[in-house]
Amino acid sequence: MLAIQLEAEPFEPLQALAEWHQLLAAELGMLPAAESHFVGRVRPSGANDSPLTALELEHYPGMTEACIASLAAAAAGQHGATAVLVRHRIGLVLPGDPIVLVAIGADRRGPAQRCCQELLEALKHDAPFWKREWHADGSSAWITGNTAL
Amino acid sequence: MLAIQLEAEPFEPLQALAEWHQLLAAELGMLPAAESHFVGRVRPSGANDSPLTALELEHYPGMTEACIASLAAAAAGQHGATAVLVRHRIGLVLPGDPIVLVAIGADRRGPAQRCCQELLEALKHDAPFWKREWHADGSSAWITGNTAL
Amino acid sequence: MAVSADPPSQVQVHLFAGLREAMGWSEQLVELAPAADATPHQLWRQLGLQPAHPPAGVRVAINQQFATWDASLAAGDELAFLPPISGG
Amino acid sequence: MAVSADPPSQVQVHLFAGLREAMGWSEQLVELAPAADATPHQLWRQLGLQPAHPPAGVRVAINQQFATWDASLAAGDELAFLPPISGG
Repeated sequence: MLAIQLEAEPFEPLQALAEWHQLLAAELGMLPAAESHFVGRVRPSGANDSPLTALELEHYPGMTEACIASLAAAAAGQHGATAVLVRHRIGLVLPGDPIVLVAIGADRRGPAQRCCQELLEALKHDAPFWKREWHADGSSAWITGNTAL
Repeated sequence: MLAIQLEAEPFEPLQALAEWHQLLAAELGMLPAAESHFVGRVRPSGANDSPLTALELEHYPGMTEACIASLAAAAAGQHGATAVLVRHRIGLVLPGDPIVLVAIGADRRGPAQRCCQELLEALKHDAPFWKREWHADGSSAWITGNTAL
Repeated sequence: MAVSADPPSQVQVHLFAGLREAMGWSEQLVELAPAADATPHQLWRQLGLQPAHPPAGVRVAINQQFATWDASLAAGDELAFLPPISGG
Repeated sequence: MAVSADPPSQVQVHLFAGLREAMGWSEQLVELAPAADATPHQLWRQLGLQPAHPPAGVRVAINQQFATWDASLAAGDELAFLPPISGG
């Protein structure tokens, strides 16, 4: 069961998880024995420690969604996970605001955790998103790599 | 920042996370850039695939709480995590009900995920909890090991 | 002539992020040179994208699927040049 | 005599889970044999806990801290025998 959504506006991860739980309970009759979640938020400062006013997330409409769906299906299949939730911001995201939520439901803790971790890395490296840091002086810079693990 | 609680009654993990977020926002001024959560729930069937009516969790009052606090502090220190939340059920827990919630806040995804994973394993192996499976015919059996990873 | 009635062999090209900004455009309909064996690499040069040799981190998508630099392009394809990805 | 006025050397012993049920008690005040070098191992035997040689998975806590089977017990200590743990 894959639930994937790009969010053009701020979203609340716990609210998203609550909706996902309702969906899971309706589809599976019961929540999975093991759930692993990850929430990523915008840091207050950028690549060179300068304060950020916002992070901008550009994507490739159509391809990004399809790519996330295929990465999610592959990760779920590989680890035997029952359910995958991905919510990912696009557009201007403020410091402290959530960028990404990944949640995995599985029957055991190992697969849930490994699937969550691997899908997050896959999203970072193989889903077409681009980040731009905006600074207080109006300048901006595209990020050409991921933050350190 | 450690927040640890044994729960004698059913608890809602998302509600617990929401309270933790309020605490974090008040103490740190901002939520951490990376958060990793794990939720474990009672499976509908037990060790030999027979349906469970409940799982009973016994603990060692005083030692269990102190032990969790020390495991949490050690894991946070080792991974440089900012915040740790542990909620763990005691008493009779029904199938589908949450047993354990672990949440870690950190500045990077790697430490958050590794800390969450390791603390969960530490709780399973080194915090004094004992599980007993109750069956429909009124019989019960103490579990003498952990479920497979 | 019959040949001139053929639909033109066009490819829709998309640029993103830093590449889009550096070049000053985000999409273009590009005519494939007749009888040329069009590839993303060849189109990168034809469009004068910079630097002349595509940097290692830049990837290519054809019809919204990752593809190789020497894949064959067909009329109607959607081609995208993707600067280094940083999601999540 | 002065010696008889000394407080008795007692240790509070706790059992849990399967061990508690097998033995039929959960806590006991145990008198340490005078001049004996009391250890958890020695108390396990003194209390007739079964099996006579403690199984590998059983752990020991003194004053709510994990301890070894040959640690020294002092008067007033709280000793617990912990069957195999299964938390989380």
